[in-house]
Amino acid sequence: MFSNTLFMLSAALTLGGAFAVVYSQNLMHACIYLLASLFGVAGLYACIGADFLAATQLVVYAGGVVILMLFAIMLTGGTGNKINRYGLEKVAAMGNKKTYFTAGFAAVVTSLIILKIIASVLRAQPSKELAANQVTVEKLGTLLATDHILAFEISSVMLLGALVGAAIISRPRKEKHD
Amino acid sequence: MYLNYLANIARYIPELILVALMAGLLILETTYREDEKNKKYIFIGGLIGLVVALASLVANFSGKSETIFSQSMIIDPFSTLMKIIMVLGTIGVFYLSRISKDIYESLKTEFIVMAVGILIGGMILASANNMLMIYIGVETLSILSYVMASFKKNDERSSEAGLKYALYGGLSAGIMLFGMSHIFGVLGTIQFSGMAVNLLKLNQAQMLILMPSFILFFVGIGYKIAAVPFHMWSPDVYEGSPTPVTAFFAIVPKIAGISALARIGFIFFTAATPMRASWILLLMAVASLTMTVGNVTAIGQKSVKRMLAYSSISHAGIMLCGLVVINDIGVRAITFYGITYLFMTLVAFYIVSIVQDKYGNDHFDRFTGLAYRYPFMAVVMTIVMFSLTGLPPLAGFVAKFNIINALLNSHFYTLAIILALNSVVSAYYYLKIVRLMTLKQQESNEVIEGFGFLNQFIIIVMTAPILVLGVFWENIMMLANGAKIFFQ
Amino acid sequence: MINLGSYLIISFALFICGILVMVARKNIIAILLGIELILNASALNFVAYTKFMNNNLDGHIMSLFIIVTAAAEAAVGLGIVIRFFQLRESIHIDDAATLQN
Amino acid sequence: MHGLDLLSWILWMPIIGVLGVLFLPKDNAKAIKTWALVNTIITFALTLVLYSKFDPTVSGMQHAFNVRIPWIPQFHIYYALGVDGISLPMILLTGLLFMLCILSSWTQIKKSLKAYFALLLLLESTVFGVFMSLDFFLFYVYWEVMLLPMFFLIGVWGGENREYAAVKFFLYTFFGSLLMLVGIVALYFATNQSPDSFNILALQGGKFTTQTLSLFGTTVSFSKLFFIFMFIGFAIKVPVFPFHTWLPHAHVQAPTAISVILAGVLLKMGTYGFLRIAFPIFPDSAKYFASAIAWLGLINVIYGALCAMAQTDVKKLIAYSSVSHMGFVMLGLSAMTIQGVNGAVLQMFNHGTSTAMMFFLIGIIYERSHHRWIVRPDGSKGFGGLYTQLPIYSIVFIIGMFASMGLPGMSGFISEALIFLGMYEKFTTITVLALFGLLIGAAYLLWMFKRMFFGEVNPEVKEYTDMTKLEITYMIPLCVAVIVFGIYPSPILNIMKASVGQLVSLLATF
Amino acid sequence: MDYTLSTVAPVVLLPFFAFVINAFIVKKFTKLAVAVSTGAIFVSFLYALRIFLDFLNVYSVGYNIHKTFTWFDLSTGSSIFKVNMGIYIDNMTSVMLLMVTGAATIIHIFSTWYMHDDPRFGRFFVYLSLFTSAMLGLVLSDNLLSVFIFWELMGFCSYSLIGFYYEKEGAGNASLKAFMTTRVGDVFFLLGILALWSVVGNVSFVDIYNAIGAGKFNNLYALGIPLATFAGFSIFMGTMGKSAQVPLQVWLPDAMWGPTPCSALIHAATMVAAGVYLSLRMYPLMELGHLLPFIAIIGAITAFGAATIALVQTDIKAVLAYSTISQLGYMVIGIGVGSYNASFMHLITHAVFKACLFLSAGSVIHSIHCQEMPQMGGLRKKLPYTFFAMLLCCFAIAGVPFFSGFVSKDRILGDALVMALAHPVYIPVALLGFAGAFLTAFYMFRMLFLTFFGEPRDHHIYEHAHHEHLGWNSNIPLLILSVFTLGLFYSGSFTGQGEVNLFGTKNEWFSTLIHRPDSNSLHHFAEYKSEEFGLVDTRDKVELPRAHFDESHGMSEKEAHHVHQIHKAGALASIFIAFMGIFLAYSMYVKRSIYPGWWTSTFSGWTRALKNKYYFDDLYVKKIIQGLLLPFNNLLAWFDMGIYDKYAVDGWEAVNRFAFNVSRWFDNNIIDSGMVDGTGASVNLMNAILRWIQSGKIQLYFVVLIVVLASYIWTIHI
Repeated sequence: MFSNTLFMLSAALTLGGAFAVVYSQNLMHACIYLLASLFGVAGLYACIGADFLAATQLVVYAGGVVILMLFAIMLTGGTGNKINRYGLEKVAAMGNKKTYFTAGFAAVVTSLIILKIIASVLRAQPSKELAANQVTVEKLGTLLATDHILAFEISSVMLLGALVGAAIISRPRKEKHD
Repeated sequence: MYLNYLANIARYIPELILVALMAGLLILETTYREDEKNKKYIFIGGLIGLVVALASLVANFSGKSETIFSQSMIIDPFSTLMKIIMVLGTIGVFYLSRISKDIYESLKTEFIVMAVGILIGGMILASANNMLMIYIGVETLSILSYVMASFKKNDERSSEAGLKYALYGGLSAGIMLFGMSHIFGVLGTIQFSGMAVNLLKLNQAQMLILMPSFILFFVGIGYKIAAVPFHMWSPDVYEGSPTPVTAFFAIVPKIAGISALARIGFIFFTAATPMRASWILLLMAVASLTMTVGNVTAIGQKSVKRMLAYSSISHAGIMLCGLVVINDIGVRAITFYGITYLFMTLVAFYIVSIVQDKYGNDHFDRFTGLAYRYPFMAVVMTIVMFSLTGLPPLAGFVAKFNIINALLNSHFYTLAIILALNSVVSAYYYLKIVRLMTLKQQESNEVIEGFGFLNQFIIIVMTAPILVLGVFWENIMMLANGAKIFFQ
Repeated sequence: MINLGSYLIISFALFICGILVMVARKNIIAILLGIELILNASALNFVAYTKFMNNNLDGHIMSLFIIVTAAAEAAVGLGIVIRFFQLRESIHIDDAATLQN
Repeated sequence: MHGLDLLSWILWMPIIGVLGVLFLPKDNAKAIKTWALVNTIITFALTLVLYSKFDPTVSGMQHAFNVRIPWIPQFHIYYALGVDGISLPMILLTGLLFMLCILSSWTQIKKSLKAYFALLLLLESTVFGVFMSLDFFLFYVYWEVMLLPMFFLIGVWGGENREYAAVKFFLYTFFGSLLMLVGIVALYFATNQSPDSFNILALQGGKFTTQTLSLFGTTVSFSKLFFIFMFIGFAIKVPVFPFHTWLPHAHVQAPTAISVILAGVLLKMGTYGFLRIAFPIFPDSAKYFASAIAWLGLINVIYGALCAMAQTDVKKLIAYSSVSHMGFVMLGLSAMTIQGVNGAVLQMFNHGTSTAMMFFLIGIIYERSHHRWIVRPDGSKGFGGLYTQLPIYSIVFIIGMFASMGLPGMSGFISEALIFLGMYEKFTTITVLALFGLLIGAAYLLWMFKRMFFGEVNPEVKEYTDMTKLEITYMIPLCVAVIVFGIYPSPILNIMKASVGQLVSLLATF
Repeated sequence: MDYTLSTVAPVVLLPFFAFVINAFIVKKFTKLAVAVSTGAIFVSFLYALRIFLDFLNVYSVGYNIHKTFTWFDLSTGSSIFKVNMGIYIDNMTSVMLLMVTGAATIIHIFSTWYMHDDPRFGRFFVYLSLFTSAMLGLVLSDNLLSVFIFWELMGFCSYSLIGFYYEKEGAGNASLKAFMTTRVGDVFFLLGILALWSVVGNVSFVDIYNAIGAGKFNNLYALGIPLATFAGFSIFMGTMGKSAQVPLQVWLPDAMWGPTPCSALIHAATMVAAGVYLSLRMYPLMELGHLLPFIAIIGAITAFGAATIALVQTDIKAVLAYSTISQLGYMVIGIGVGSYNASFMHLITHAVFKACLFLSAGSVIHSIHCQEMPQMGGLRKKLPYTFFAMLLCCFAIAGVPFFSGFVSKDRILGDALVMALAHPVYIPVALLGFAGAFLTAFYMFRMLFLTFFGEPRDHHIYEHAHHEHLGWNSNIPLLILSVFTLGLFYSGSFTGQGEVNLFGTKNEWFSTLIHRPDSNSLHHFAEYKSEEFGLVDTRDKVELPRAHFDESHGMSEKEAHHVHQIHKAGALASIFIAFMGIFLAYSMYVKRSIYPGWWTSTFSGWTRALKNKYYFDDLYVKKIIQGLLLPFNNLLAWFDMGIYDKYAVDGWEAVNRFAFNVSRWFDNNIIDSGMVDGTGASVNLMNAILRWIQSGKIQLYFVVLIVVLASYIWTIHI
């Protein structure tokens, strides 16, 4: 019952957040809605026994990504002028009817793809007993340190690179032409 | 008992060297003052590291094929050879970045670090044996590439390139993951070996899920090798990025993507399942589109770099032709193609970069009359262009010949003809450069500083394989022949 | 209620929302939000399949790495956006269209 | 004999020349020229040695000269050279014309001499390669490599519109040869990659008559499909209508020596390809398409002649006349009788000499006039009264012109007569129509001659000097050739007849 | 006499060697070159004379020499193909040889005088030698292929000699016209050779006769036409070209641009006659192909038409040129009516008197440097020898009894009359023949009177004319030739009717020896043997039956009588006609009792047509060549480069560019404007352009990616 309730709540949060991200006209709000949606996903994880993942989701997204985005939004929207020196609006409008129409088209096409897959999946779904949820932390830990140790290592390379790269790119210092 | 996941770690030395190199270079860089010029030890260190990695790869080549890290990776001659190509390409780009003015002096060290990072990603991709490794490899390649693309920090175009790359890459990665997730759902594992086994047990309905999922999966790699229609980012990015970066993008990610795709094809589609036919159909469509669109669009370009970007798209298409035939001949052909492609691309980009540094842009007109100022360079560029066209006795021809060979061996006549016709189209724009260099009279007698003795020498040395491989390709062919794909 | 179908549909919805955001938005940061949605859709799939299909924890590992890379990608992507903003003083996607044929 | 054999000597001698030219100092024009000349003379002498050692009674390849050294054993690719009665005339022609071309370039080329002579010698080697190769792969390599020097020779040293012409030449040929490449590789697999897969001789004899393949879902005869591929590849070189339009451009823009080579030797590579490759390997399809080839040949003859008549640029006129004359070769080939095929091979040789003469002569006058208008675009005469002003030139021109026209007693006649004799019974209608090609052929040449040579001397023409000693020197061998082989063709016919006979009897069995 | 390489070959080879030697020495040693040429042809004449005498001595119908050698051999294995060349000498050949070498010798000698002041004196002889050797080669040929070869060589020489004065534009035009017009015939001739070769396997005369005799041509067709007709017609087209028969006659008048001696040799005596010679040789084929009526009609039209044109010509050489065409027409009539030996005889007689006429005209021209008859007159006193020679020739051509022209032409007309009475189709032939004979007499004497009689019309010219002195190379040749205009040399009698024998000439030797190889007599060719050419004569020297004159020509007595009667009537008619013509000319131009201007003004339309040569030149040059061929060529060339090359060939590049542009346009307009902007219907143009410039490219890429992906997934099924 609890899990059902959690699922319902999480699903609602996820979908609601996602839809809000789509239609919100304020970037800051959209970002917050995204956070909500991600929280919902974390709840969905929790419902099916992915406890560690749920936690990571909360930590990484809430603590990391969304905050980063908020920073970025603030960095880019900051100064009073709405118009830059090229006469362009600095912070773009979120979209208009036309773009939504195009997006809708794209979404319809995408759903054609995905529905095809999902329909087949559901048709071919084997009915089998679901195992009880277990604590996954230890297993995941073991897997990460054994079978997937390489991925673990390489992701560190990737993160290092991303770190350095992000630093290089966004360092506000103007480079001299040389 | 848990330690068997570390068994055979000795085969993993090249990548380890590179990881260590990356970290080491980062540390080394911190020892420099921020405004210090000519941080040559980083360059030298990077070079030494790459050469050592190359040496260990070569040592690896003849070893037996095996999986390491609980089947996460396969070390087989094919992947090793592809890695060798990537490392060679990186070495080449290192020197190019050193002499290029397109990268800020202060960022040259970072370039080297990033390049090593991307190289690691590419090497992972080349020998990935599960979906996770594929994903990590692609992401490592991509994320660091985004950085690299926007390396020219004061140039709007460069950052626009990075932006486009990042956005497009994000979507592609998402689509790929979505596909992967369904593949995982159906096959129940992310290990290729297990997947290949499970694949044969599937019923019709499950197959029905799998094929679209594979196509979605294909997007992720297809975008890395800039296969049409997932190529649209690439001309923009190639044009906007600094030239050494473009050269790097034209080599490492493409080779890595091709090798991953070759492995996927081998592992999943060797067996005569219904999926094999649709996979081949997919690849055929993509390959012919890639060749054609790449060539046709290249004709209209004004910027040589952008032209080379499109041309590299079409070459990716030709390599894809080698993947259509899922057999050893095809693999051999693309391996050989990779080797020649490496040298041709490097030389072309070296010359374009040097010319561009002189004039600030790389329009075709900048090459006018080059033959009268720098005959050697013009000859070299001509050789490269003709080799890219596929004219004997240059390596490009032998490479193309092998691809056609592979195609016809499996009776893909249509694709072979499309390839042949595309070569003609490509001849047109390759000839354009040759024409400008040799047939037009020179406009000026300006000295291009980049064509110093050392640079000319290095360029000529890099051209030598194009000539040699065109005539004495027996040994390299044997090498490529030995580079078989291994899977368990 | 907690079954594969509902999870797949949720992930499907997330994916579609991601696409909608990516195509409809004119703000570059908003587009990055779309990417997060799409990645989450995939991650959710992995977890769901682990639970309902095969109980293979590799799916969780995949999800984990998706979260990690999403973070890295967001970091780099935002860095580029900020750099772009510094140069161009705009985060309108239409301003990032100077590179074309 | 260990080391290099005679054929390899001939093949590689120009390459030695290339290296020599590259090492000679750039400023020493005379040394470069002399070296190139000496080199080509040696090469020509070697071809004469080959001729003297040739055994005309052997119908196939001359075993005494065969070379077969593994090149890429993995693919069964060999460095295989050989010579038979069909290739020997072409080899002789090549050796001769290149020697004369060096002489003709002596004063005419002033820009980048070093590169010019290096490329010319490289071209010579590749042409030899095409005529000698017995390995399909090697053949293809030479066939394509030939494009490189040609591209530059036209493109750098050509006329005002040279780039367009060079690119066009390149792309046209490249298109055809890629189709050929597909054919070559297909043959490789059709023979199951046996050790003889690239062996031109082993592929011959109609081994692919029954094989089929599916293309776009329909079943196609292997032999027919790849015959068409090869046909297009070679036809572009010939050039057969409708693949001919590169030729006027290339000829008009190319410098004299290159026009000579182009018309004299390179066009023959196409028909040589038919004789050596397309016909013997796919004899059944060759038979099947014989009448189509004949019709194309007829179109070539008539169309080329009619187009030639309309030209006001004399070089273009001769270029179109080449189209017309090569049409006769195609007609002879399509006949597939000993008269016809012998006539075709002889015509290849004779056209090589006569058209070379014409191009040399045009080059000579161009050096003086710097234009080639018969009638200028404004309607005035470009020349006029050359006969009065340049008597020696005119006489040589008459010889060349009538040889080209096929006047009896000149070389062109015998070959054309043989071609007609060979094809009359098979294609009566085509023969009747093709005969009018002779008529038009005479018309455009004589009309051109009349407009250029007769009448009062143009004021401009008054300043022209007659042929120099050098020019006379390199015209003499050709004059002798067109007359001697017109009266006594046996030296050429004897060496080719056995090989041609073999080919014809092969074709006759299908 | 032994026929070996050393006794026959010099006939051809001497002039040829003279040509070769002269070609190299002519520039430095002009005099020597002239001497070499003339000497060579003279020696050649002696050889020919020897051959002729041998034949006359043997005096047998069946006597022939046929020697062959292999020119080249393409046989390999089972397939045999060989081209043989050789000589074939029979009575006809020997006569021809004598005529050609004789005429050539005389003309060479004359030329040494006539061309002496020409700057290209030596070169003229070079061409002349080449021409002579070609003509002799043609005569000696044993097969059609070598006939063709020499035929074309003569064409070349003719071309060169017509264009001898190459400074003149007209000479260039004329030579081009001459070569091209004859080339039309030549092409057909070659076609005929091909057709015959396909049946016979080679084209030697003897084998062709044998094949005809053996009926090999039965039931063979080429392009739906009986093969014999096809081949015969083709070969006759060759004759029409070379012998200037309608409608290919246009070149011969223009050929007068050449020096007069060359007109005498080439365009009167030998080359143009070679056409007739060819048709005579191929007579059995013509007969088999049922071509004789056609040939006769062509000949008649030519004979009459050319004669009418000659009426209005004022140029002395033009009159002679048209008279040549007309006379050639008579020879062709002769072939057409089966008058084989008369036709051949006319060939010979015509050669002699026409050569003489041309040389006389040359003498006149050389003397007064003018060719226009209206400016002459009264030259009789200044040029007595020339006048004498020309008078004899005019008698001959007009058909005055006792002269050679009468003998030969009369027989042709007689045979035409015979045929006309038998087959109505020949009636116009006979009528036109007689009418032509009348005109011939008229215009020849018109020419003679205008030139030599009356008062000098242009005194300036007259004053400057040189007085003629007897010279070995100026007028002796004319006189020699004029002697041979007497009929007795040919018929063995004065009248040509075989009644009087003189000087030991064989009774009617011409008619006895020259026999029509008609279908009845073909069988004996099967016995003809050919030998290998060599230095020794390996021939089986059989005693041949000596021929005897058969007055009935193999016909029954009744038939012969009938024919004889008709011949007699014809002869009387033609004598009458000839004198009528001469009388008319006399009264018009000497007595001036009839005013020629009346005729021209009364028949002004006709006169205009005649002056314009029946508009043939206009038709060919203006209508066909300039009106049809050249525009068509230009169109074709324009199509080739302007359309085909530009669009179809270079078009692929355009297609590529187009594809490139379409894809770009598609990106920019359809997807962007169309789908993004197009939804807002009220977007104004300015806005559209702005948006077009600032298009959200990357999102466009997304859409494309998704759409393509979907299409892949929905099309690629498993």
